[in-house]
Amino acid sequence: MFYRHLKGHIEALLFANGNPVAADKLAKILAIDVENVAALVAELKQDMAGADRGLAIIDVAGGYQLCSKPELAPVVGGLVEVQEARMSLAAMETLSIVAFKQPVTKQEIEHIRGVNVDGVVNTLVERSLIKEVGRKEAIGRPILYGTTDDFLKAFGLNSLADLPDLADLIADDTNLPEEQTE
Amino acid sequence: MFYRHLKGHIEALLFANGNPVAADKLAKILAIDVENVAALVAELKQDMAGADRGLAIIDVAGGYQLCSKPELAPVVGGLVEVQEARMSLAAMETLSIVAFKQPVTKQEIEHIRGVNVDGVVNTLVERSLIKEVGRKEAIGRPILYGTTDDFLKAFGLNSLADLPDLADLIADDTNLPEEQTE
Amino acid sequence: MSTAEYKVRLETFEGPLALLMHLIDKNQVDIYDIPIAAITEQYLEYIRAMEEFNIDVASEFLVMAATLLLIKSRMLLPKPPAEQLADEEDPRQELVQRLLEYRRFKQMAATLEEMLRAREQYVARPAAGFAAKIVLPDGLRLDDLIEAFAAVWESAVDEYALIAREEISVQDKMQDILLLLRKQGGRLEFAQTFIRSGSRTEMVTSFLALLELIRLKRIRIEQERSFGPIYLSLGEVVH
Repeated sequence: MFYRHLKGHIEALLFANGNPVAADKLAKILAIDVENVAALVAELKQDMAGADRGLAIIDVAGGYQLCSKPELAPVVGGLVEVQEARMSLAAMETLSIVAFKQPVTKQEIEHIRGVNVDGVVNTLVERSLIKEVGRKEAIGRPILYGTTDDFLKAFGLNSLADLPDLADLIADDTNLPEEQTE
Repeated sequence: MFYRHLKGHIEALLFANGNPVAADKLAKILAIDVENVAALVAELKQDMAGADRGLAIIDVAGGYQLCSKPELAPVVGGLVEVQEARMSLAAMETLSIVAFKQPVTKQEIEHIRGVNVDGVVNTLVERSLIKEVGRKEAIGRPILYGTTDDFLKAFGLNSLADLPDLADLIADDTNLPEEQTE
Repeated sequence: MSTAEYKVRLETFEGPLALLMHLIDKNQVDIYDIPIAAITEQYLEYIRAMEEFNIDVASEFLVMAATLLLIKSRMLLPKPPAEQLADEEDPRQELVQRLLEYRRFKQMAATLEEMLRAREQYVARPAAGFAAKIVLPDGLRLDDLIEAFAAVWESAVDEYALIAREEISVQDKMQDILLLLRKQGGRLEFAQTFIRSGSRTEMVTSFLALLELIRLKRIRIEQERSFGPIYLSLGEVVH
């Protein structure tokens, strides 16, 4: 291939640009025909097919983009700094209130917990354990919170139906002393 | 090479991250030893040496970074704004003093440069090329400055040990007067 | 030298050391053997020129001028021959050290500049900026959730009572006790007044209310024997 070194040029160009580069733009920069660009890209793709390569070129809207190989997504995901969230007692309590009393407003949670829950609620939303599910028809139309799919996953539940019945729980509570005496 | 496919993983990781990736981070993600990472990177560098490749790996700040080849800078420059963060001579001189004399106070820099360096030092701090590294045990406990990881990255250094040797220059200078009088 | 020439140079020198280095280079003199008289003279000429052009002469330039003059005067002092042999310091030594260090860092700056240029040839991608991902702790158990709820629910009942308690004033408690006494036919065992007392706060309030009622002679306290039950009765009834 007489344009051999231009493969390197294309690789460098796609790399440095990040976004897709139009084929005719590549042709112009390299002062070659668009057909040659296509041929060179085809060769590059082939070169990248081996397991010892981690990149791939994808065709995007009349241009090309350099990407990491899709099958390496899990590896690339390793770059994400993983921080294990500690579930504080406050978070756990608030989450339990949302779980068992949903849909529920901040004010209602605050009434039960007796403290301001702005911070905790935001944290739970950020961790996508709870989310806004609507507005309460009340003064100020406060946000109603409910649990998310991530919440179900985190607790190994299939659906909210797997949560024990709140009524039972409270009933249990009140029955507890009697059960203990038996 | 039994880790052959991991070369592709490293390429993908360096590509995806953009910034340099620390060797031990790569090792951790790939669940291999740091020595193996170094060996794989060395192989990758060799693979990239050919004219049909446009990328290169450089050692920066204790890690590796994927870049376009320096000889392709003119080609790449046809596409992207090659970052030209021009630094003033004053900034460069001040930076070199901090680099070689760190930890160093503003007063010490001023003594060497013979001018006030407040503005320049602030600029360098803003660009995160230098940072406060402590306080000098002296009157007024003046701030001590040192270089940052961004300094290493900006100058393509793996560590401060890669700086040209100032000791040679100093030795030359101090020996000179004696040599001349003899 | 023409004044125009000065102007060009005056704008060039960042500080006194830069100016001195320029003079040394221009005169092609040995930095280790600076002809201090000549250099000082030229240095002062620049300062004068600066003033002529109404350029603010930075204090650093003036400090250096003073230093040069001091060195010059010390150089002129006759030295006793005996001391000349001893390792007496050359008055120029400190200045020479400063100039050498200054020159060294000038060179170093040039080297760094080259390194930066070389580095800029390598074009990197913008940092992807993978945000830190917060993962949930492993082993979240449903039991934990239920426990948390049970705990918060129990304490919530307390919480509710606490709020109510805080609203109970001594005045209210006094009314309560009187009402209770009337309902009970004007006589009540002391302990019964604390029937609703779930907390220390309420007990204290009740006690204060009792003391107040006694002080106002609305109720009386009776105890038949030591350690026997204490009875409260409506003051007016007993009266």
